[in-house]
This record gives sequence, structure tokens and C-alpha cells, in this order.
Amino acid sequence: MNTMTFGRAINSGLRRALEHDSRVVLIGEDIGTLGGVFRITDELQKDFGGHRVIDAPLAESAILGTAVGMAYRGYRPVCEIQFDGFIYPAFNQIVSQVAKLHYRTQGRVKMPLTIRVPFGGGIGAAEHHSESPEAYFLHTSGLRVVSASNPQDAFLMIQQAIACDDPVLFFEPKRRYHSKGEVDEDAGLDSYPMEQARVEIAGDDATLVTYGALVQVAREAAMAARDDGISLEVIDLRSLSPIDFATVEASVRKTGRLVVAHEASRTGGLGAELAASITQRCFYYLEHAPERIAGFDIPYPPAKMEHHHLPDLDRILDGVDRVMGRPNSLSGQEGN
Amino acid sequence: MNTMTFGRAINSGLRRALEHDSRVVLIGEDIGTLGGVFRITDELQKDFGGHRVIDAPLAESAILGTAVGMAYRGYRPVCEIQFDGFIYPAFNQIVSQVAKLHYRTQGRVKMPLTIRVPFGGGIGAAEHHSESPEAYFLHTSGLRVVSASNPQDAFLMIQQAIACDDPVLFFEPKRRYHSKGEVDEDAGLDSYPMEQARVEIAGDDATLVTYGALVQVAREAAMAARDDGISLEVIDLRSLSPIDFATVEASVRKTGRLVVAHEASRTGGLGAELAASITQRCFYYLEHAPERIAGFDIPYPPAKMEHHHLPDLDRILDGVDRVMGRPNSLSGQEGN
Amino acid sequence: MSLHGRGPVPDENLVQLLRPDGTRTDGSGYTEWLGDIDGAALRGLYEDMVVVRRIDQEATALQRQGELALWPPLLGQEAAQIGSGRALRQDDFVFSSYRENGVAYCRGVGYADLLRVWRGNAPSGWDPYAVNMATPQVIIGAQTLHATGYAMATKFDGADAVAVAYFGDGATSQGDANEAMVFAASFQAPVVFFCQNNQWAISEPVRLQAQRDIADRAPGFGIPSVRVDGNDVLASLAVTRQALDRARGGGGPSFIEAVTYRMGPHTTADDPSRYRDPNELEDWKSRDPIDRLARLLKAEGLLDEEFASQAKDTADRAAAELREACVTMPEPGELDVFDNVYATPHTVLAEQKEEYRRYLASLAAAPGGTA
Amino acid sequence: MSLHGRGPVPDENLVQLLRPDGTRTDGSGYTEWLGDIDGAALRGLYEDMVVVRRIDQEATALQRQGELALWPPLLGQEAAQIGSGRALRQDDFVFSSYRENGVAYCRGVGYADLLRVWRGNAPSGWDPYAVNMATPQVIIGAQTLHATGYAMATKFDGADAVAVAYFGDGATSQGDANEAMVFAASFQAPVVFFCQNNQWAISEPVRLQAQRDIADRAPGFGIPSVRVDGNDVLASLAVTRQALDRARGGGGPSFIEAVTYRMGPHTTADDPSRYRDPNELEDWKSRDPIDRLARLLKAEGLLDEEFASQAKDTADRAAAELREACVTMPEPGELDVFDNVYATPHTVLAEQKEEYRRYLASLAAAPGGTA
Ligand SMILES: Cc1ncc(C[n+]2csc(CCOP(=O)(O)OP(=O)(O)O)c2C)c(N)n1
Ligand SMILES: Cc1ncc(C[n+]2csc(CCOP(=O)(O)OP(=O)(O)O)c2C)c(N)n1
Ligand SMILES: [Mg+2]
Ligand SMILES: [Mg+2]
Repeated sequence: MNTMTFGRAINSGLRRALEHDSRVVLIGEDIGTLGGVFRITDELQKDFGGHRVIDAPLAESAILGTAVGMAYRGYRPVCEIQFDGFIYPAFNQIVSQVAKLHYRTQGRVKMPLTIRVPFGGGIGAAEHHSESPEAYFLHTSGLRVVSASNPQDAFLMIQQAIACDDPVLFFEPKRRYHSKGEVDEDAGLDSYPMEQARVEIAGDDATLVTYGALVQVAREAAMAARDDGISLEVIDLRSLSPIDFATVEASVRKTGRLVVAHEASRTGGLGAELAASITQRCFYYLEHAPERIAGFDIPYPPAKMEHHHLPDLDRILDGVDRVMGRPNSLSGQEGN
Repeated sequence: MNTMTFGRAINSGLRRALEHDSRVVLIGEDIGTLGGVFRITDELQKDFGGHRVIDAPLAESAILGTAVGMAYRGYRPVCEIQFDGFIYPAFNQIVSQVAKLHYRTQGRVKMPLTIRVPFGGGIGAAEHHSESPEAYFLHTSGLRVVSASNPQDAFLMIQQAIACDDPVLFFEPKRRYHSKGEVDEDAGLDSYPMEQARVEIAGDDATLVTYGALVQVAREAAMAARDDGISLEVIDLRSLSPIDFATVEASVRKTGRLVVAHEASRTGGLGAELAASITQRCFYYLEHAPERIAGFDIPYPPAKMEHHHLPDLDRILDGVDRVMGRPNSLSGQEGN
Repeated sequence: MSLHGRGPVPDENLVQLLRPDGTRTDGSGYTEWLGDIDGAALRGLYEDMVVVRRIDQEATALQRQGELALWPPLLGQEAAQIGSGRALRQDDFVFSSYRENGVAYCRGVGYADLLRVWRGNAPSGWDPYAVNMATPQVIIGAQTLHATGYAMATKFDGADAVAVAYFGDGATSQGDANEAMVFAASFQAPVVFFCQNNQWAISEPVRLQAQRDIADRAPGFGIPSVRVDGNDVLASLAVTRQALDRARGGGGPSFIEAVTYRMGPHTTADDPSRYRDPNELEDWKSRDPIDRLARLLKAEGLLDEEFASQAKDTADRAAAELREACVTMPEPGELDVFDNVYATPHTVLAEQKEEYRRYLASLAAAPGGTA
Repeated sequence: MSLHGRGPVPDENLVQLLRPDGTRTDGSGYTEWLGDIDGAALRGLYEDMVVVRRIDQEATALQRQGELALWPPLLGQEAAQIGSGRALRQDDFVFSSYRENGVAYCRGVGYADLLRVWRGNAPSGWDPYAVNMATPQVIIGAQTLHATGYAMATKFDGADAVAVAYFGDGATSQGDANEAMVFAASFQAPVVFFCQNNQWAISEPVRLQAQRDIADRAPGFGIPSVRVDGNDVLASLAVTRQALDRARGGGGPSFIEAVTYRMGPHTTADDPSRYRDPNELEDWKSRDPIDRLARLLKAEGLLDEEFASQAKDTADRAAAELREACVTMPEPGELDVFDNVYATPHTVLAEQKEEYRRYLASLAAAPGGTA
């Protein structure tokens, strides 16, 4: 066990993947000499060379498109998108090529690409640097989408994503890059499957599901709720596509109540899918309609306003109050 | 009243818009001399000139990006995307520019763009020619998304979209281009708001919501269900963003049951949003969990297999049986 | 108001080894690439062109008869495709658009495989690794990046194979095609960009996409380019060989503009009479790529009646096989839509498949059920 | 293995009117564009550069002090920005990236407006129509298309205003920047592409993006281009005037590569010592754009102590105003996030706003509530 930051854990996972398989190549903007704007690829070019860790010209469509070509030749490219908001120039290659080539070629051509995307807000950044575009990709058949919430998962899941024969969007909650945690670097890739959700905290009264940066907030919410006499079960979804419904279902059958939280805008976000699916799967167990605590249906706001957009502890607790039928912001009398 | 095809109705609506406002310009691939691959812009270049109806070089990002520039100068561009699957090269301009510019500029720059997208399957087309990408756009704040299902709506809604000061994605169900209907060309733009859903058929037992090409199938389903003793209320959503929840809510409060159908893949589709929102809004009225009848989570399949992907009459009726608690494909004994 | 410039001129600055009248030019340095092209080889090229034209016509007919959903004819582009296609080595890898059925023929793609996707029976036709050619790309320009990435990987491997990207004049307007040149130049990737400028992108003339010769674009990216008479099979062969050789030798990417003409519609769904002056087609008929080589063969005594009828027979046999392969193609199974979406098991999709299986079963069991 | 080529060479083929030592060149035909640039005008350009450098430094300091979230310094690029910015007519319209604060200064953007977005107080700083300049574009390359579309519309209007797109060397790799050239050429749009090649795109040297001079790219699209010494304010002014004049006269688009150097970090969040040889910076210091003009002014007796201290005072005053504007900027309101998402009422968003208002109210009402 080593204590390391989330960012360092990804770095270490990438290093393992580069060591383990000579077909793994990293490609992205500023990932070489600089080691990435977040230093996630720090030292990797120095140690593995410029053709394993490739500084690409400034063009995301080409980063993905050339990665597709490399995959055709048996490589396992790991593309870095510098910030969430810069993935859109590559959308065409991702949706029409990366996601579809295995299907198109009837399984003959594999697309074991990993697309690393630092995502989410809360860091006071400029426009396009705080987005949560995961819903676009979980609606895209042929892709897998995951997000780690802690260093141990980050270390393993990045390796699992790279080892996976399907394309994987790997969403990194950038505001957790500096969070520290214990990492067992000897843990095997099969120690916990990438597609499996994890019950972070067991509880009985309501199920709180989230992923990425909000997992930590959800844990805090569980503590706060406990003080209030509510026993929350917190689930880190980890895999957003496919969603591990079995784990969420089991929880909701027990608690009868679901709150799902994410930073992405509410309409058409992952919360919609989770709420709809769980309602369908557990209708007769539900004591209350699932509640979604999400970013609003607005472009990501400027730094000084982002706390009015991002779900935080209080907003999540308000959602818990709603599903518990306790006084909440929408029930009864207003404050002033 | 004139009888005309769906395609002709859009053509007529575009003509009106071109006549009515000299700032309206059409831009797209093959829309000039050819009149578009579906002839939707037939004769318009001849009648309005090459600078009102512009054949663009083959580059969707540029079509949208130059339209943004034109909007900066006060124009109201109407961009044609030749087929649904070709909108992705323009995704970056749509999501990061078109959708955000009004917000970014604090309302100083308007983006009254209309983006016409022939969408959906059922025409035996090649890859990328049958997609239903609407969910990507309804998750994108700053955009409006609509879809007409009949010639009268097409005629009015295209004009409303062009007249709207917000950017509008206008999804045209391409397999209905040749369907005929009555069109009152004297109807005013305010005769039925673009954002309002329409109860197509009133009913009491279950609410069936859809849009675009499936509205016709939904009407057929209502007939078939009636023969079976089920009274279906059919709602044509028309506006996918914002969704007219008031209309759907009123219906579900009455029927207690919701089926939503669309061609797009199920996971993360509009059905998820509708099911989640209606569950939240009408939980205590619901007799059954909302059911989604949607395309599967697969890339759009080849022509000879598309009928195994597209929701059709029987699949919709099976969904109705499910919410009605009647024997259905998932209940009890299998066929063989 | 005239919106557009004059556009490039088809006839200028062309590498041409064979004139439209079938006489040879001095070759301006390119004949050295054709040292091995003897009479038999010339006949081979002729037969190739005759066969792919015949296949193309048969496929068009199959579409008209309802056996294919769509077909993108290559009529008029035989020389560009056979000339370049025959220049390739087996271990080179082709990334093409939808129109390169002549190239596919050179790669050894079978007839059923050629039609599978256009009949709507499968999402694509063949195993790319069996013939070293990706299946057709419909998204304009996308494959130029795939070829570039493949070439980069080839270079990582230290192999001397070359990736070849085929695309049209219209594709040059797409960001992807330009980014491909940036990456190819930056990484000195062994890739050949082969642009068939057939003068049209559906209804749009090339002057909408380019104000100068398309070949003039590449040098600005640091990529040497050549403009070749794409209706001249010998010139197409020679320039492609030169570009491949440069790439193999570590000389990096090349760009070829093959000036040719789409004599047919864009696809069988298109009606060019709506936008194209019929005289233009007549003009280009005089530059027909097959007639041109036939004239040379005749002049050199290589096109006797025996060979002519042999070529025709081969073509007719190919057409018959193509038709047979088409009409006897097995139909897809009812659960095939779920296959190969993922390479590894996917819980949600597996559930959907199972539900659909049960649904089909319930339909079949229902009174009057048919599934 | 060397992955990349040699890349372009900064010093070659430059239009230069002022040498680094402050002496004038013969101007190779460009001096005709500067007929009106007398002593007062030279002093004006000098003062502009001094002021924008001072503003830039103050903004950097404000960021270091926590008053700004981020700042993208223009240090070293003053001549390119002032030279081109002062060439513009009021009714021309600028579409820039995030680094063109010198151009914004020329357009008359106020200090608070310059900082608003970098302080995180608003999604952008100013009213584009008040100064005929769009607010900064962060998505690399996107604005090149906006400029092109604006120019097309200008042409539809029959106006003789010109759109100018500012972007960096890195941006030339993006599809959008290349598509912009295709469209600009095809529609002969009155747009000037002004590329500041400051040698770096964050940590990536220009040789990763381009194997030849960036200016060499445009002619292949049919767009005339010029490579100018971007640290020479006179040359930058002259070539921009020429390009604007061409566009106004119906001559279509032009491309300018201004060769300059980003002397500071990419942004205040960047640490160039990780990737850049310090000697390179030293080299470029000798080509400093302000020193260069100062030498000319001195030689021509225009930089006496009075004017020097006047320029310094103006700059200091600007810096003080900038700081004042920064620290006194009103904070956004708690429901402002919902404003201007749409131009017309939106039911779902209105509902979310109302819910959030109630939520804030409930927080405030709660024991210990603060909102
Ligand atoms: C991204 C994208 N946009 C639009 C289309 C529709 N489309 C199919 S072929 C074509 C014209 C292509 O012209 P060109 O590149 O010259 O190739 P050609 O068909 O002449 O061989 C167009 C616009 C497409 N397939 N992909
Ligand atoms: C589409 C996109 N990809 C990546 C980025 C991240 N990024 C911001 S600035 C920059 C470098 C830009 O370099 P250049 O165009 O030379 O402009 P400069 O910063 O030197 O002025 C990058 C990669 C971005 N903003 N947008
Ligand atoms: Mg063409
Ligand atoms: Mg730069």
C-alpha cells in the first residue's frame, strides 16, 4: 500500500500499462515533455520514448482518428483529451468510427481505445474546462463509459480500460486529482471488475447513487444524514455504461428510495436513465419517486457562479429529504 | 387548405420564411441546383438566388461555424444537415458555440439558427443515414429541439423555428417526407405554439407519447388497442426540448400509465427523461412504471435488419400490454 | 452576385503517359516506374478495367432490379482505381470511401463481399485483414485519419508497408482530410493520399470546394503532391508507385490528385440531369479510360479478337458470379442486430437481446403470429 | 526515433520594415501602406504597446494575487497585436482567441470588461457590437469560421467591412481553421486570417504543427498570404492594411502569419520552464517589439524624456484603472446562472430557477442558514 494522489495513481496505472504491453501508446496534446497540463503523464515520455507517449498536433478529431488507424494495426491507443470541453471536435470520430467499427466489421476489427477525459467542475476554471459530457457517450452504443472516484480505483480502472477490447471513455474527476488515498499497486486487474458498481456505505433508508467527484460529497452526505437519523446507502456507480443495475436494484429494493446526483445538466443526463430504469425495475418497491440532484439546464457557468450550479452537500441532503418525505425546499413554507 | 406531402410543406414553409425576412439564408450541401437530396429546397435557389440559398462546400463544421458568423451579423441562417449521421462533424460548433453564444455574451448576440436534420430510419438506407441523434441535443442547454410529424405542423413549425431567436434543431422524420396531408397555408405562426405538445387522440387507459415518424404508428396503435378494448391517449410531443410536461402530466394523471416510444437507442434517450420526469411529477398517479419502447443499444443496423431495431406497431402494443398489466412478451409463458 | 471563384481547371499540369488518342507521351520522367509493364501487363490492366466496369454495370443493374438497396458507380474512374490499386503491395493497407470498388477488386475482395453492405445484409462486406483494405467509409474524410494513424503505427513497427487513403474532391473540404495532412506531415507517416477528383461531389462541382488545383493544397502542409491524369491507367500506376516508394523509403507522405470524371450518377439514388450539363459527359467520354488503353493496345497489336473476347468473357463471367452471389446471399438472422456491438459481454445489451428474443417468441406464439 | 520533421524556420521570408536594431529596411514595397505614419503616429504605436504590456503585467500580477482566476499573457506579442489592431476600421469585426487583449485595447474594450471573464464574474466581458469584436474564443480554431461567416454576410450586405480572425500557430492544425480557408476562398469572403505564430502552443513547439512556414498553407487554398515579422509593429500594420484593402476592394480573403514569440507562460497556470530552453527566451528578448520601436524613435529624436515619462504615466494610470476595475467589480447575483440561456422563455429552465430560488430561501430560513 502506498499513499498517493488520484493523479499519481493514474500515472502509475498508465506506466503499468505501457510496461505490460508494447502495443499501448499514449497520444494527446502536451502529454510528452510537459507531462500533460495536469501532469498525469509526467515522466512517461522520458521513460518510454516519443513514439509510445506522443505529443499530437492540436487537433482532437485527428487524435481520435489516427488512434483508430493505430487500433486497426493492433495498437491499444490511450488518447488524452485535455479538458472535457475539447472532446467535441472529436465527436464525429468517436460516435461514427470508434463506437461503430467493431459492429461495422462484424467483430473483425477491435477498437481497444481508451479516451481519458478530465471532467467536471469545481475548480474555478474558464469556459469549456468544467463540463460533464458523459451522457452523450452513454447514449452512444458501442462505447463503454467509466469514472473512478478514488486513487485505488483510478489505478486499476485505467488499466482495465486499456486492457478492455472495447473502446472506453475514462472520465477523470479533475477536482479530485490532488486527493490522496491508499493504493495497493499489487492488486490484480481482476480484483474488482470495471463494470461493477460499489456500495461505498451501506444503509437502509435511501439509496444515493453518484460517480466521480460527487462520491466524496455523497459520503459526507451519508455522515450528515446519519446525524439526522437517516441511514443512506451510498453507491459509486463506477461504470456509467453499462450501468450495473443489479447493484442499484438490490439497494433500492431494500431502501425503497433513490437519489441520483451528477454535475451534468439534469435533462437527459445519466440520472434520467437511472431513475427511469430503476422505476421500471423496482416500481413496487419504491416509496417515493427517484430524485435527481444535478447541474441545471444551463451552459457551465463562470467560476464565481459555479457553486450555484454544482450539486453540493446541502442540495443532495435536500434531495434525500424529498425522497424521505421530510420537510425540504419544495415542501410547504418557504424560508423568506 | 391544400393537400401536400410533408416534404413539400417544409419547402413551402421555407419559401415563406425567405419571402418574409431578407435575413433568412439557407445553407447546406446540394441544396441549391439539386434542391437537396430530398428536394426539400427544390426551386428555392432559382427563386431567391445563390446568396439566399447557398450550396456549401462539403464540411458540416464550417456550415455551422459560418452560420454562427452570419448570425453575428444579424442573419437567420437555416442549415441543412444532409442526413442525421452527418451532424457529428458539426457537433463542436453546435454544442460549444451555437448553444452557448447567447449565454456567453449575456444576451447580446442572438443565435437564431435553425438546423434542419432529416432523421430516423425505416427507409432501407446505408450506414449513417438512419440515425436519431436528438438526445444529444436535448441534453445540450441552450438549444431547442423540435420534430414535426405531419405536413401542417411541418409547414408551421419550420417557420416558427426560423422566427425563434434561439437556435432550434428541427428534426424531420425522413420516412414521412412523402406522406400527404392537408395544409392550411394561411394559418398564422401563432396558431399553435412550437413548444406545445398535442393530444392526437384522446383516451383514458394509458398515455402513449412519441414524436416524428412514430406518431403515425402510435395512431395505428391506438386504433388497434381500441379494438382490444384499450383506450389510448396519443400525444405528439413536437417539442423535445423543452418538453411540454404540462400536457403529458395532465394525461398521465388521467390514465395512470405511460408508454414512450422512439427510434433512438433506449439508454439515455428521450424516453429516459420523460419516464423519469413523469414519475417524479405524477408518482402517486402511476399504476405502473412507465415503459419505453425504443431502438436497442446498438449502432443503427443494416437495411435488412432495421425492422428488428425500430419500434413498430407490435412492439408498441406489447409496451401497452405491459403498462396495462395484460399478458405480454415479458409476462409468463414464452411462445415456443 | 457571383458567389464563387472560377475553380481549378481540369486539364492543366497533368502527369500523362497516355494521351486520349492512345499514343504515349514522353512520360516526363515517370516511365522509369513502368519498366516491368510489358504487353502482358498492359493486357492485364485492360482486362482489370473491363472487368470492374462490367461488375459496376451489373451492380447498377442489380440495384435497378431491386436486388441492391443502393450502388455507387465508379464508371469513368476505372483507370485511377486500377492504376493505383495495382501499384499496391499485398501488405499495404487501403482505407477508402464507398466508391473504390475497383480498388477492392485489386485487393481480392470477393463478389458477395463487395455487395453485402449494399444489399443491406450486413454492416460491411469483408474482413479487412484478409485483403488489407478497410471496408467502405461513408463519413466523408474520416478514413484519411485512419490511414494516417495506420501509417504512424507502421512506422512504429519499423515495417515498410504503406497506408493509402482514397477519397474524393469533395472530401478535401472536410476538417478531417486537412488534419490528416497535418498529422501525416508532422509524423512523416508512410501514407499516400489518393484523391480522385471526379469533378463532382453529388451535385456540387469541384470549383465549390477548391479554388486551385487540389494537388496544390498538400505542399503547404509539407507534403509533395502530383496531379495525374486519372483516366490514364499508366500514369496512375506510375505516380502511385513513386509515392509508395517514397513512403517505403522513409520519405513520408505524398498526395496524388487523380483528375477523372464520374460518368454516372453519384449513386443509383441520384439524378445528375438535375444539375449537370450533358455536354460535359460527352466531353469526358472522349477521354474514356478504357477506350484510351484499347487504342494503345490496338496500336501495339495487343488487342486482337481473341484477347478482346477473352476479356469480355472474363467480365461476363465476373458479372454472372456477382449476380449469383447477390441473389443467393443468405439473409441475416433475426437476432443478428445484437452481435458484435461489443467485443466483450455487456449486461444491458444482453438483457435487451433476451427481451427481444422473448418478444419474438411471443409474437410467433400469438394467434396469427409469424415471427 | 525522431518522430517529427524539422519544422519551419522563424527568420526566413519575413516582411520586415524595422530591424531589431531599430533601423528601417527598404520596406520591399510595403512602405506605401504607411504614408500617414508620421512621428505622432509612431509615438502613438509606441504608447499603445507600452500600455498593453503594462496592462498585461498588471493582470498577471492580479492573478498572482488571487484577484483573477487566470490570465493569458500577451508579453512579446504587442507589435503583432497593435500593428494589426490599429489597421482596422471601426466597422471591421474581430473574432479572436483569448490572447488578443492588445487587439481588444485597440477596439476600445474597457478595463473591467477585459477582466470580467478572467475573474470568473461573467461568461464574457463586453458587448461585441459596442466594439465590433467578439468576446474571446477558447475553443481553438472555432472563431476562424465565425469570421468567415461574418465576412460572407458582409458581402451579402454589400458592405465593405472586413472580418478579421485572430488565432495561433497551434490553431492551424484544427479542422475548423482549414475549413475556414476553404469557405473563405470558395465564397471570396472579405476576411483576414491573422495567425500569430508565437512559436508555442502551450508546450508544443510550432514544428509539431507545421512542416513549412504557416504562411505557405494558405496559397494552396487559393488565399494569398504573407509572412511578417510580428515583432515589427510597422510591418504588422502595413501587411494588415494591405490585406484589409484587398478584402474591401472585393479581392477576397488574405492570410497573414505574424512571426512572434510568447515570452511568458501559456497562461498564469503554466510553467514553461518544464518544456522550454531558457536560451530561446533570451534570443527573442533581443527582438523585443517595444525596444525595437524605441530605438527607432530615439534615432528619430522622438523618444525624449518627456514623451517617455508621459507614456509611462499613461501606462501606469491604465494599470491602476485596471486594478481598480478588477477589485471593485460587482459580484454576480445568486440566480444569475439562469439568465440568458435562452432569448425567449423556456418552461423547464424557468421551473428549475424557481425551484432553486425556493431552495436558497429554504437554506436561508434553516437554523444557521446563510444564503
Ligand atoms: C460527413 C458527411 N457529410 C455528407 C455526406 C453525404 N455525402 C455522401 S457522398 C458526398 C459527396 C462526396 O463527394 P466526393 O468527396 O467528391 O466523392 P465522390 O462521391 O465524388 O466519389 C456527400 C456530400 C457524407 N457521406 N458524410
Ligand atoms: C479544441 C481545443 N483543444 C484544446 C484546447 C486547449 N488549449 C488551449 S490553448 C492551447 C494552445 C493554443 O496554441 P496556439 O493556437 O498557438 O495559441 P497561443 O496560445 O500560442 O496563443 C490549447 C491546446 C482548447 N482550448 N481547445
Ligand atoms: Mg467527387
Ligand atoms: Mg502559439
